[in-house]
Amino acid sequence: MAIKVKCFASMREYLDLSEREIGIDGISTVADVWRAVAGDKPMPDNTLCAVNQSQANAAFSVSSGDEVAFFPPVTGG
Amino acid sequence: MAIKVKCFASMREYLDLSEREIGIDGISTVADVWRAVAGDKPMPDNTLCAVNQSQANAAFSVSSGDEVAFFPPVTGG
Amino acid sequence: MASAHSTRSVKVVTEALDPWQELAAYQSQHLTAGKFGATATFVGTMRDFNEGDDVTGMTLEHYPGMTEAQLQRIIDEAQEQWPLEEVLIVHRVGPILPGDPIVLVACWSAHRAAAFEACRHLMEALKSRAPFWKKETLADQSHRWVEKNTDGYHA
Amino acid sequence: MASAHSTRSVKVVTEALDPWQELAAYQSQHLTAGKFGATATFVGTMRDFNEGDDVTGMTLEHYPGMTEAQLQRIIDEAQEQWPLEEVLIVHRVGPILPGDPIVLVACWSAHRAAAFEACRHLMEALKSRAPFWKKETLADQSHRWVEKNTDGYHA
Repeated sequence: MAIKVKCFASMREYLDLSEREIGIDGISTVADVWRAVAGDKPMPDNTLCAVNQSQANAAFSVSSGDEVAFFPPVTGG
Repeated sequence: MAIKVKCFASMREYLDLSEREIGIDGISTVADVWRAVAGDKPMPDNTLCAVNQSQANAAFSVSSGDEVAFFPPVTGG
Repeated sequence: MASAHSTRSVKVVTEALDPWQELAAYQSQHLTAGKFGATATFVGTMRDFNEGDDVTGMTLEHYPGMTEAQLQRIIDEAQEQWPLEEVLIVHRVGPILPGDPIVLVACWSAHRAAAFEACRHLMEALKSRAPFWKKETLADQSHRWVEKNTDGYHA
Repeated sequence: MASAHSTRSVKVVTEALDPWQELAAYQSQHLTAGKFGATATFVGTMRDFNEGDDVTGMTLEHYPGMTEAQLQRIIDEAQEQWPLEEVLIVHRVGPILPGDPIVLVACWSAHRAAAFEACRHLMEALKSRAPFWKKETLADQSHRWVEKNTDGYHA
């Protein structure tokens, strides 16, 4: 099993990453997921995170099978 | 010349008067117009008055050619 | 639609009022695409209940001439208070039935705060200052004048 | 209209959004004549200017699945806070042009205070919490992400 990672809008361009699966080894929080896909790139201050399509913070626990998303502040409407 | 008097809604029923012209003799205010058309009937507390289609009070001066209206609180919308 | 009286922004009508059709028509005639970002609208529709009683019909009376002038005054005041591209008020008069739209208020603005606030303000101003009166027909065929509009800011 | 995802009250659409047609259709399908007295609606439309610059086009992105779930959550919260008969939210995604409607929010209630307040609240909640993002195309063909929505209560 794995974790599905999605990035949207300017975050997709920042990480050059739309969607990717990563292994669960060494991953226990949203922050760990960030490091796995972003490497050395710092997380912008205003970054929003979601786990399984609900908002979450960087310390939120993740498990195998979860969908984790990173995106900038929303600007719809 | 004369004054045109109009009544609307429950006021029309109260005075049994839709529209009528009255002479200007002895008439100088909205209150005088009321007495001319209502006789002894008291003016209900919440009565609204208009002179030439703008809101006015009982002490407002009227002249020959004016249109004076009496009506209850508005309930549109 | 038969119109008892019309200006650009104020219509008092004696026949069925279709608010969505009015909005589509007004917008295509009077608004420039790209210049407005926000449209706030309100439609008041006749209910089949009021003050705890079943209502089967209603007659709306107005003061021809003063009603339209008063609505225009209310619009002019709102135009001074908020940056609005356009305002539309359409009000039905005469006999109506439950489910019939009674009033439409619409505000177009560049930004949403102005559109929302002006639309609500216009509706409250109309309900407290525009000469319209409602007479209800109840289930037992008796009639009663609606006596007073409630304050929609503190309902 | 092609619909990327639909529930009764939430639609995210990829083709042109006609708000007045949506309202007419939703009302005839889901509302009972006589049971509602107040309909408050808001339509957000693409302007050809923003932050002092001319804007010639825009692409709206969303998070399929989460966007719809989040909109439904926002509606559920409003339904708990106000007595609403029905709520409808339709939001456009994909490439759009100035003058194109982007979003429609509508609330039907017995009385106007609930309809007005819920409609405005829903619009603010949508703009601050629903995952949509706008990328603007400027007159010189450059692109920029819109960075932040303003607070519509204090604009």
